Amino acid sequence: MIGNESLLQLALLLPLVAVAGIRLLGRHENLREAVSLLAGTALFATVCSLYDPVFRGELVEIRWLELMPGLSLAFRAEPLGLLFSLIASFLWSVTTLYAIGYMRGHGEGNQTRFYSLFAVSIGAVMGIAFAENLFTLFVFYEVLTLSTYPLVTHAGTDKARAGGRVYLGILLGTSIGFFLLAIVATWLLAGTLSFTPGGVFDADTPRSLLSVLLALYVFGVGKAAVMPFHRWLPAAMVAPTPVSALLHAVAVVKAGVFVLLKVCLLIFGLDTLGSIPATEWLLYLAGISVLLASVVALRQQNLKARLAYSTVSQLGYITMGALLATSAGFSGSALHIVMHAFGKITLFFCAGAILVAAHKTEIHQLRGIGRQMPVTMVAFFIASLSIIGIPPTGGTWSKWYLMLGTLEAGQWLLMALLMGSSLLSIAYLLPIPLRAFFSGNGQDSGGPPVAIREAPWPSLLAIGVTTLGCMLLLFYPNAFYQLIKVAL
Amino acid sequence: MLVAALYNYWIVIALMMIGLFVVILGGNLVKKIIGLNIFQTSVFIFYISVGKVDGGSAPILTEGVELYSNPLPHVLILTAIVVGIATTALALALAIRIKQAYGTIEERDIQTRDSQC
Amino acid sequence: MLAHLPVLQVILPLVAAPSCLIIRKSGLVWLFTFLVSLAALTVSALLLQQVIDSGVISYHLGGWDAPWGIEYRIDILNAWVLLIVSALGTVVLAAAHTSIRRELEEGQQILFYTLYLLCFSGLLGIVATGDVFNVFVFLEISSLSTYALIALGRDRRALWAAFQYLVMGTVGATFLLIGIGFLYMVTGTLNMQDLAARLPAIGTSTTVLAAFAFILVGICLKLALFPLHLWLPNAYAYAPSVVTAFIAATATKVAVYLLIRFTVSIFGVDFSLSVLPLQHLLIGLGLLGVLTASVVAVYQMNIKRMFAYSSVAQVGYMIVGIGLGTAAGLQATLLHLFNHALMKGALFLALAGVVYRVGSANISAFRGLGRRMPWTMGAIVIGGISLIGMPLTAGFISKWYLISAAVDSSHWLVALLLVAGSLLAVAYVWRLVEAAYFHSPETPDKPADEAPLSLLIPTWLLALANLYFGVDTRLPLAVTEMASRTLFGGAL
Amino acid sequence: MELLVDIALLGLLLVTAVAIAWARDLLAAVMLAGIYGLLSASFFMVMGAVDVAFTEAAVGAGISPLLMLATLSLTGRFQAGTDTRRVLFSLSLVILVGALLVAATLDMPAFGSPEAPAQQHVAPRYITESMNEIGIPNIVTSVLASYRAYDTLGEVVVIFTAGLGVLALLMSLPPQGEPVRGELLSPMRGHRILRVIGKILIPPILVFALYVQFHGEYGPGGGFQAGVIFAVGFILYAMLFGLDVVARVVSNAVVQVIAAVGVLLYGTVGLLGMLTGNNYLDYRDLAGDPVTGQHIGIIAIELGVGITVASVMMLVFFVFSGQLAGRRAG
Repeated sequence: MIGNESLLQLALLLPLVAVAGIRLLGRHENLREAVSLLAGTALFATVCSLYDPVFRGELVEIRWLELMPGLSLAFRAEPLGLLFSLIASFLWSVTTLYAIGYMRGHGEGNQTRFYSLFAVSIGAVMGIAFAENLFTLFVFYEVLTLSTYPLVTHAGTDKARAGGRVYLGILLGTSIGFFLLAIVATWLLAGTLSFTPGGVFDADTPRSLLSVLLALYVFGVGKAAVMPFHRWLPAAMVAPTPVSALLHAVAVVKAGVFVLLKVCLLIFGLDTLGSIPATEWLLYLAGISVLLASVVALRQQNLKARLAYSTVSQLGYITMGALLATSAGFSGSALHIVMHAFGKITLFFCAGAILVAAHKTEIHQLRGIGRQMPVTMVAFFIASLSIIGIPPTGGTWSKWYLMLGTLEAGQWLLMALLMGSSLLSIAYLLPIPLRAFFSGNGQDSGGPPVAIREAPWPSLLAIGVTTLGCMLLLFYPNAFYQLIKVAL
Repeated sequence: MLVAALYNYWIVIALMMIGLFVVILGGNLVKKIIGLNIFQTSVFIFYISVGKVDGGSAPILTEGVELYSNPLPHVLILTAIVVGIATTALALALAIRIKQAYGTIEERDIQTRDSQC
Repeated sequence: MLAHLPVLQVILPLVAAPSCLIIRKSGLVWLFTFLVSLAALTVSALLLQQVIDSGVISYHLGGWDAPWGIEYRIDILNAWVLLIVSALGTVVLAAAHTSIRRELEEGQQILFYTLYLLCFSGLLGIVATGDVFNVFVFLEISSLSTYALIALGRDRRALWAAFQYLVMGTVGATFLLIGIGFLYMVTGTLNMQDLAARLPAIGTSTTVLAAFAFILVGICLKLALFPLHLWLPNAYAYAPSVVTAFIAATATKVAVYLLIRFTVSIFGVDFSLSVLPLQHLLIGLGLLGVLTASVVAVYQMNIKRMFAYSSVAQVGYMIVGIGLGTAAGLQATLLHLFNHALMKGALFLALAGVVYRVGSANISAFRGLGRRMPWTMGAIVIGGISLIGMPLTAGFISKWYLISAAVDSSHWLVALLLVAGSLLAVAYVWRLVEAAYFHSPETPDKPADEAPLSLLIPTWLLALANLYFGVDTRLPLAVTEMASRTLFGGAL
Repeated sequence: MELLVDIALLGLLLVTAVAIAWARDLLAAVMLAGIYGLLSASFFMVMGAVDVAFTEAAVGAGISPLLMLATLSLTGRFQAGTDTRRVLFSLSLVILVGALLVAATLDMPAFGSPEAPAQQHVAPRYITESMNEIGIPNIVTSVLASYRAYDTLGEVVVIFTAGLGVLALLMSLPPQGEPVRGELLSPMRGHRILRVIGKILIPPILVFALYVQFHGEYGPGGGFQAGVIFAVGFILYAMLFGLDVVARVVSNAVVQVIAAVGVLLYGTVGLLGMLTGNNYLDYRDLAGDPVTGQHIGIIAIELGVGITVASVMMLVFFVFSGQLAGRRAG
């Protein structure tokens, strides 16, 4: 039997081992991808076996090194982090499976670099999830930015480079500009950076200062894509689809909102958070972010761009839930991390499948495609439901708790806003699968119809798994819900 | 009274500023170097003035003389003079090389020639 | 022998320099200079150890007591700077042989090493001494040799850059001389300790103020503090590659040291930062330097020039740290002194490798270089990341301390602007990374063509030092903390 | 009387400086700079700074104009005009600095006052004690070669550095392959009278150099001045009889080595101090009693200074005139 500490070590080091393996076996495609898959599965298993001890509230903590007095690289397995790492590691394996089909089907170059950076990113996500203090978190946050940057510019075209520049500029800019500053200020105010239940600040810390600090955090964590710092997310869509799917639907963006949740809960504490004047303003900002992004999404004709803006909007929900400073709102937020992850990754998988199989990227090209690619489009439909938040999908739960949260906090306006944006999400998501099935062939150009088949089987399998996940989460949200309860 | 007490210093300042003016004004590099020389030499004059003691004789010990000029500034300036000539020699060597490389030692021409390439 | 360490530190390279002319074989001369600088490095390490163990060391040259003779006075501050200078000087020298053989003619090589040693000992002499006039003398040794070294660059613009530097540097040194003269006039002494003891009694006479102003301007000219930096970019850009690496890693550091020595130790914090509006001036100019130079750096086509502007910006950081006027700020400056030497050393040595292989430091030459010279570019990326101040690199540590010092003394705006400077660093570093990794080379299919090992090893030594000192910070933190505490404790 | 001479000399200096700033003809400017050097030497003389006066005369009125003239013959005699904006800018900057300086003088001790701090603190010891401690009458030499001998070592290194710098800059040009005809190197070779006078003058010059070298302890003079005079002897010889003739006696490489030996001599004497168990440059134990030790040390290091200065001066001059020759041959 391995000790819990060793499990935590393993969770952090496995991705690195995978990187080494992938690099070594770079020449042999099959072996290389087998290593990726194997590492993914092993990582998921490792994280799963941490569930019990964390649930029982055992202290699982490791320290790597101390940089300067009080500033150390240290990790602790706690419920919120576990929740995040569970999803990320599970979806990593699934995405690897998907990527095998996609990358081969699409004939991408530099695949070894792709897979190894993919593993580095997941390693960084593990670091973020299990960080014991803000400093460690910041380190891995930056590692994640830097390691995903080459993935965004993977194609090496001018467009990809331009996208990469925006990506890096905003993410590094906000993190160094605001996040780091906020961390330094926290350090000076509280004398510690460790995540502490109930928050680290004294009761007599000036609220105005905390207001500034909170704003710095909300804007500094650019990965949470709160407007106006959301531009990087659509820009990142130049990346290959598996990257968009895993990183920009799950790992990177969820890292952002996860950081916000963690800061709200364990740096400020929900009670303190509720008493900060700026919280109200930031709440409305998040609300506006939700609404505006939905409207923008509606106007996008490129499928991936629409999904990207939808992500911006959904991230707004999560930010809002955390800032509500109520337990229901917080639970909703945390649950939405899970639900949205499954839903959005499915949607991206589908978009990638369409690209690989039919070479289509624009929405208007998708009319009637349901007949050639039924599995993909059914999956698209179910995932859309989950994003919108209607049964039979898991998204129902998170939306429910978020609504409850606005009610608890007495924010009627926000509640209305949530409902309005849900309607908008119906409008921008559902027509896509519906038209795919129920309208005529979009190829009215008169050329000879191209034979379109489903995507390669590994990709299809992956789509199936995540779609199933979306539905199963309706019935079994408990594992996650209990974890959130422990966190609170 | 004030004027008599500080006359030396003021002249020295005027000399310094003339030297500095020639340096900043630029133009011909050799002229610049001459300006630098004036500037430095005027600082030497300043130091030696500081070391002057009314009625003091040259700091070479002689029977029956009690009052000497301050020898320390003299020592410092001996060193500074050497530094000055060293700088001048190097600067002139540079000017020669610049003439060979650019064909001119007028500051403006050099700059235009640099911006062309 | 241990009792003579302070003077050996300077004398070893100083006496070794003329010996080079007698050896007359360039390979041998290189080996000789390298061994000498290694010895100097050992001496500086021993000195630091000695100072930590037993406090300030005072060494009376010629056996004459302090205000009458010249004193070498090593406290923790100059022991630290001595270590930085000798370490970087040694590492760069290790790399010099290969690069110099390509960039200079046979006859010039021996002169190069001689001048290098002279410059090296000049810099060490400035730091070690406790006598203000002796500072001037050694400043001139280092300056004259630097002018000549810069002028050895192959591009004709090196000559013009050297000349401009010579004029600016000489004016600066003469300003320093005027300031020293004023100080001597009102105190009758040249010894730093003695000056520090006698100045408070004189108070704020205009002569003292003018002395301060002239010394400050003189040092800032050497320091390339914005807006007195105009000589620096060309000098860095067109000097032989190793010379750039050497002076970028050491010369400005020594100037920063002088600034600290004069403002904090000699004039005293009270006088320098409280009586005068110097605090605002230093912070203002420092920030201005950080921002403008970084912006200009973004638009440079020549990468050596780009990093030269970045050096001007980084000097700004150090000046802001001094300007904050707190022990924490000073500590940040001292940390950055060390860390910046590591970064710029690594970066410019890596550039030397690029120039060696590709023959140019223009951004277009970097296209696709990530594949052609993976190790060299790897070192540049590490150095660049450290320059930006990413965690786990040395640059982060100094940024962290600087920002916390700013926030701690409630200079929020300063903190924000410092951070903005970092962002600009992202912009210019990333331009390079993008060119190297995400542009295809102009002549594709060129096989990997790494810089020679003799260049690569020192480069990576410094790159790894950037990582190492980003993680294990005990030594720099302990030393800088002790230094800033004693400086402020002694002055207040 | 002394004051009047002082005022007059300063006035002349001012006039000369203005004339230099005004001159378009660089040859005139260089000549004026020579006069400026001579005037300041005279001023130093009046101030009782005999050693400084001696040095300034050799440098400011001798070596420095000589090198400038050599440069001018390579770079051209006239300068171009300057633009007005630059004049205004420079003028305002200079006035600013000047105003600061004038303000600084207001709190200064009066000129010549024996009560000034500079005269009170460190210097008196040199005057009262140097006879006992060092044992030589020229206080300047005592301070220069013993109390502050380390500065002087620095000074020697500075001049050595400059020599090497000049060499590094100019040695590679012109291509050293083709021999240059002798008369091109000696513009005065044709003047028989000059050559005869030169032949008569040069030996006394060299002897005088030796006198200055070893007399520095008693009167004005010392290694630096001696080195310059010695070099002037050789330079004169080169001008009269050709560089190639001199080069036959001492080649460039040999001069380099000699320059290095001078610095090494100085440095080694310092190290000897350490071997006798004292600090660097402490000569007191070089002989039986401290005063004799000081004496030996000072003679040795002054010799080092003289050797280096003489050889660097020669080196610089040879390199400069090598350029001239190269240009004329080409």
